[in-house]
Amino acid sequence: MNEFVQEIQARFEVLWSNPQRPDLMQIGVRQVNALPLLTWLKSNTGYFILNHFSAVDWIEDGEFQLTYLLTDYAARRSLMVCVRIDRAAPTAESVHHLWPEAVTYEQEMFEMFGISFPGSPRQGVDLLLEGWEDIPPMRRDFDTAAFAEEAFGFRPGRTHTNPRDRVAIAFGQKGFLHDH
Amino acid sequence: MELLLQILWSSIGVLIAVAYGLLTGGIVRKLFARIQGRVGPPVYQGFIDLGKNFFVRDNISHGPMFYFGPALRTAGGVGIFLFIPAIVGWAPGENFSFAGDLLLVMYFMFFGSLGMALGGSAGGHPHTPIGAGRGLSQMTAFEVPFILAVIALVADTGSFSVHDLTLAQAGGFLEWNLLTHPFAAAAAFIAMLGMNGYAPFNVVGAPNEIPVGPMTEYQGGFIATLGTGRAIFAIAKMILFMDLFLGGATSILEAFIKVFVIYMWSVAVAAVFPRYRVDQSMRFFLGWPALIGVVAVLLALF
Amino acid sequence: MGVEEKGKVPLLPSGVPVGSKPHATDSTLFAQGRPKPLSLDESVAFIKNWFRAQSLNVMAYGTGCGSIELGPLGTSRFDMERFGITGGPTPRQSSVLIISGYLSVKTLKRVIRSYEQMPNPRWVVALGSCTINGGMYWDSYSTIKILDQYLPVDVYVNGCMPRPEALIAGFKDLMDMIKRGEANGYIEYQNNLDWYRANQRKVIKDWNLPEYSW
Amino acid sequence: MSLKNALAPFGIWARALARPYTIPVEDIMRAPADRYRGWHTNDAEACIGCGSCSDICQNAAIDMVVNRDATKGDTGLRPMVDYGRCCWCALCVDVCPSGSLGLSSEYTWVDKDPEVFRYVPGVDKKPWDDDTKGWHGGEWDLINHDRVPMSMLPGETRGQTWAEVVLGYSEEEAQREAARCLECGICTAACPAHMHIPEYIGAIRDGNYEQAVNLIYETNPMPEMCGKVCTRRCEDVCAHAKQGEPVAIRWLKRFATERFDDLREVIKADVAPIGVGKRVAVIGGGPSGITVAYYLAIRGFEVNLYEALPTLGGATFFGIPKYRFPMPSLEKQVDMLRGAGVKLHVNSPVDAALFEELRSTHDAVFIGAGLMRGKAMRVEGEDAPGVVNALTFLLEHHLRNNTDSDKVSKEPVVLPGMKVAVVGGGNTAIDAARVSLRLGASEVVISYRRRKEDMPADWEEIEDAEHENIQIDVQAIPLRIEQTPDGRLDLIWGPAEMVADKPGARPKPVLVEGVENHLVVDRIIGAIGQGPNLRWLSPEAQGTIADKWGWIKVNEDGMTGMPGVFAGGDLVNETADAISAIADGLRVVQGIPRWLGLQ
Repeated sequence: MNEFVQEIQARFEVLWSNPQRPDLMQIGVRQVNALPLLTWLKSNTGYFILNHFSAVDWIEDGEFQLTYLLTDYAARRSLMVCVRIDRAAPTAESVHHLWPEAVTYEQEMFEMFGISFPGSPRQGVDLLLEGWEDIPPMRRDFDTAAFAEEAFGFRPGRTHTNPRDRVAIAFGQKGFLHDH
Repeated sequence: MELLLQILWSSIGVLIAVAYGLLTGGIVRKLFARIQGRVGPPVYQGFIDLGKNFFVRDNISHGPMFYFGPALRTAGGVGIFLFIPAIVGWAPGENFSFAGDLLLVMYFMFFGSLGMALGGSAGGHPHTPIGAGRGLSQMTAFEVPFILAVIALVADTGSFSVHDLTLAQAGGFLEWNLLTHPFAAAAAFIAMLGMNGYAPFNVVGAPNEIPVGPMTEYQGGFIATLGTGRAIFAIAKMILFMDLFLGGATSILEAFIKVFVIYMWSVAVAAVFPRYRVDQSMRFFLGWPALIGVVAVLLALF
Repeated sequence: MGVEEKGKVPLLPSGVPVGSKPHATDSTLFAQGRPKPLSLDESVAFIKNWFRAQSLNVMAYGTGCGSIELGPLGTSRFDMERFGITGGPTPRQSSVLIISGYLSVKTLKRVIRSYEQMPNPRWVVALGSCTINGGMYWDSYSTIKILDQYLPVDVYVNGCMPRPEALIAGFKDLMDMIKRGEANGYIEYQNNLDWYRANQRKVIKDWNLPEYSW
Repeated sequence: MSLKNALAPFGIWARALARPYTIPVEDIMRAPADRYRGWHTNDAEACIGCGSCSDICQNAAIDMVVNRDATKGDTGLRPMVDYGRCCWCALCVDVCPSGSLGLSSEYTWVDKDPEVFRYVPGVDKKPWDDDTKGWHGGEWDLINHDRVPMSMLPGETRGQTWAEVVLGYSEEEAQREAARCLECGICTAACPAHMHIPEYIGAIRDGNYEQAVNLIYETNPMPEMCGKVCTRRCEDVCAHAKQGEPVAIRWLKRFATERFDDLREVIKADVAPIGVGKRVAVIGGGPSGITVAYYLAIRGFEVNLYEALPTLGGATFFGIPKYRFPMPSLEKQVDMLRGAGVKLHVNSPVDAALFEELRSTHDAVFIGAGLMRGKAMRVEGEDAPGVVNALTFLLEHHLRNNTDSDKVSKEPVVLPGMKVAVVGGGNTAIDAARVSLRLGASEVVISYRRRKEDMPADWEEIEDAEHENIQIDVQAIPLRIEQTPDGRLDLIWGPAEMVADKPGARPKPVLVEGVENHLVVDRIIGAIGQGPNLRWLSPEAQGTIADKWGWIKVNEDGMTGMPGVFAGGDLVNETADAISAIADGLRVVQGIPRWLGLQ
């Protein structure tokens, strides 16, 4: 796999590469190089199957990572192309012209992460969340449990007592180093 | 007075036919279940289903045309029953058989399906035209061998009256058209498989692909009416076949037995064969069965 | 949260509140030493309910993982047809709607539409924990937690998922309730339609169902 | 299509006559597999309400609801399962430390009311409560029952050294042990001082040692002492103790405090200086006195502490051998007092006159004088030379070795090569025996009236003693002591048999008449208990604050019958351990400001 990364490096800038398994290589490229690289992979190499296409929310870095999983079935090897995009204005180039099946992935990512792919045919059409009004739910700053409680509510009538609190109250646990 | 009496007898006949149809349907469900290794519903389940459908509170209508489906279907069944002799030579069972009744009955057979297509389409459900289209296509196909068989019989006997056709077989079972006109019988009995709508020709109401085809929008009382119609339609068809090929019946018991046996032919096939697509079934009916029908006609003519 | 209490007590067509048993289980009847004969209305209702209970058509709509437990019911081993239970191919011809587990908001929309297309009397059987209080999906953003806020549930079958045997027990209970005239969720739904509608509209943001779809 | 192919399918009609596969209606509720996971069962008596089930539940299906009064070892809570959430994964069963929770094999529950699918297993009676099938755990557990072993000096070498026997946890070991904690807090009920145990263990687990010692100091000014020699009732009730080894709470506390050489920089007190201008005298520098002095001093009180011995620590100084609690550890805690501004008066025994003076010059006086009188064995010949009391022996030994005090005898009580017998079964007896061994005794025998399992000493102490080749004679009742002609002592004892006179009570040793055994030794050390000694007070004062045996009675604030005089420690409570004394001190720390009207 390393030779293949060298081959890519000769044409495009590879930021980092990380062999995950003997048959799975992960590389990172700049966003400007992503579409040319994918086009080149699709047309000139065996990696012309788009197996999976998804996003990761790196909220700490302020970035989304788009991961294209391409597979060379003849060689039984896969290549993961990772592209970091800005989280504040997440826009990436659509690859639906290369792989028609990418449309569903792009539609889903728009809905779940808010990443837009200008030109993608079903962009903005609801796939799973009809009439969603909150921030996209797969973003990590979306609090699922709080949303569920607020939007749907739970069946009332449940009470929970923390065992520690109960013991502390029953036996009068105090602290003497601080005034409470 | 005699007419009024005949109407009374025939009405009772219709009721008996409905009941017998429902019972036969229950037996068939039981048999299918047993073949599948199940216990199956009780044989009277058909009556319960009918009652339950009558006791559904809401009946949603889609305009006047919507009523035509169940009405025509039932009318078709009742019509067939009324215009052929159920029991030959016994006045209460003779019904209203007349000289050209075979033609009328053939028309009534189309009647029900046509009504379903019209009424069901009024419901506006997209599955309805699909189902209706399939039903009518298949029907045109199986009508070919059936009509050829009927033509053969008519050509041989020289009468369009079912009553006459039945009487012509009166001399014991060796005189039955089943044996004397084997090609016509074969064509007709194969056509019957399509007529009854059991497998392998049940794609019309295919519940898995297109929920119940033409009947998608029908519910409650409509379904109950349809069920009544289907019950009498099935029995009436069997009576027609009995009259045409098995020499009719001279007593109620004989009629019951013969109808049941003829019905079982369709069930026997249905229980063991998978389903044809509608194009396959059309190709099937227009193939060997039609050819057998042609042979039957040729044999009758020459 | 914030769902207001149901307003009025739903009534049966005869004016009897839902939940009160219309026939001879009332203790006052036995105080006279022998059961009171049923009135004509009650007799008719009893006959109707008996027919309804003995012939249930289950709507073929698997909403969640629990529909995998519905399959075995039709097989030789469990054979639900012997109880008069068959599949209902279309909502128009179905009388029982099974909510088989979690229900996403998107599915809820379709379920409401299907439920309202079913002719009365119609019944809802809820399978699994998810329908009671969210179950495994209690913190999911896309599934409802309390089914009876959106649809009137007649019978809950608990489990995750309930086995087919439990489902049969649920059907038996439903049939008994129908025969006793207690399975009146559909009447409750009609009488409290505004309440149900408000709850449904609260979670279905792009409400585009017809206001009257039966 | 051949004719055979067309006709062969009809053979299936033979099935119409065969028996159906369908389960008959009456058998439809089949028994499931033996380990099918159905509704919960719980042995409500064995359950301790620790809430582990509630914590692990991924669906938030389990609530802990109040079911009974909280006791030591039971929070009084019981799990309530919401079957609107449960998915029968049985994590709750696999994690249950008491092993009380289980899943029955019942699986059918149908109801029209959604509110009923919620109950407290074992409390709300259900038909499946006694179902032995289902999943009841036991084949594997998600909790780790084994504590991280503590490294120690090997038994055969430590008899020759005064070095600390227990070596302490490494950081990795401590975090691993701390991670075992279930954080249920049951231990805090059993701890007399109700320390913040789960909190500081959590801080240790997270590597936040500074926070850990601060949490410890909330209720304990002598944590290093407690970390080494506490009687640790917390560990007896630890949820882990039900089926495995309790969390090593004591060793973890020791680990946290040993991380810091000087705690004065680390402990951050934040209390209102309510006591500025008020003076408090503390008599006795033991655990209770140190507690009162420290916590009042950080509240701005002017505290004068009077200690008769040359160094503070009380019983923890003279009673506990230094191989268990070394002097530097004690010094560290005393430094904290100095840092808090306590005025220490060592070598200052209080007599009746000074007591009266303290009462008049201070706003409050605290007596934490401890039990300074060893009980007599009450056997004939007890006053023979060579028979000593353990308390005297240990005090003399510690003063000689750890201070420059001149109140010591010319030579040690136990000399190298002597054979020593210790009478008694408590921690003091073990201490006396092990100290004797380290002083060079050739042979040490502990003689105890009851069985080994009845010994009040810690089982760890007993084991350690045995590892050091100390012989333990059990069921031996001393009859008399005689002097042999060659100047040695003959301890004559009779064997005892254990008689259970009433059910539930521990059996009593009853002497087997007619048998006399001889144990010829050089020294006999009696260690059968301690008693109060208030003779330094005036008789009137004694009569006011104490009963006729010298035990002091106090109210809920820790105040004695004499206004302004508070008391605590071993004089007040009968448990006679350091942590109880600290708890007494804490009571007085609240009681004095309340009595002075400072709150």
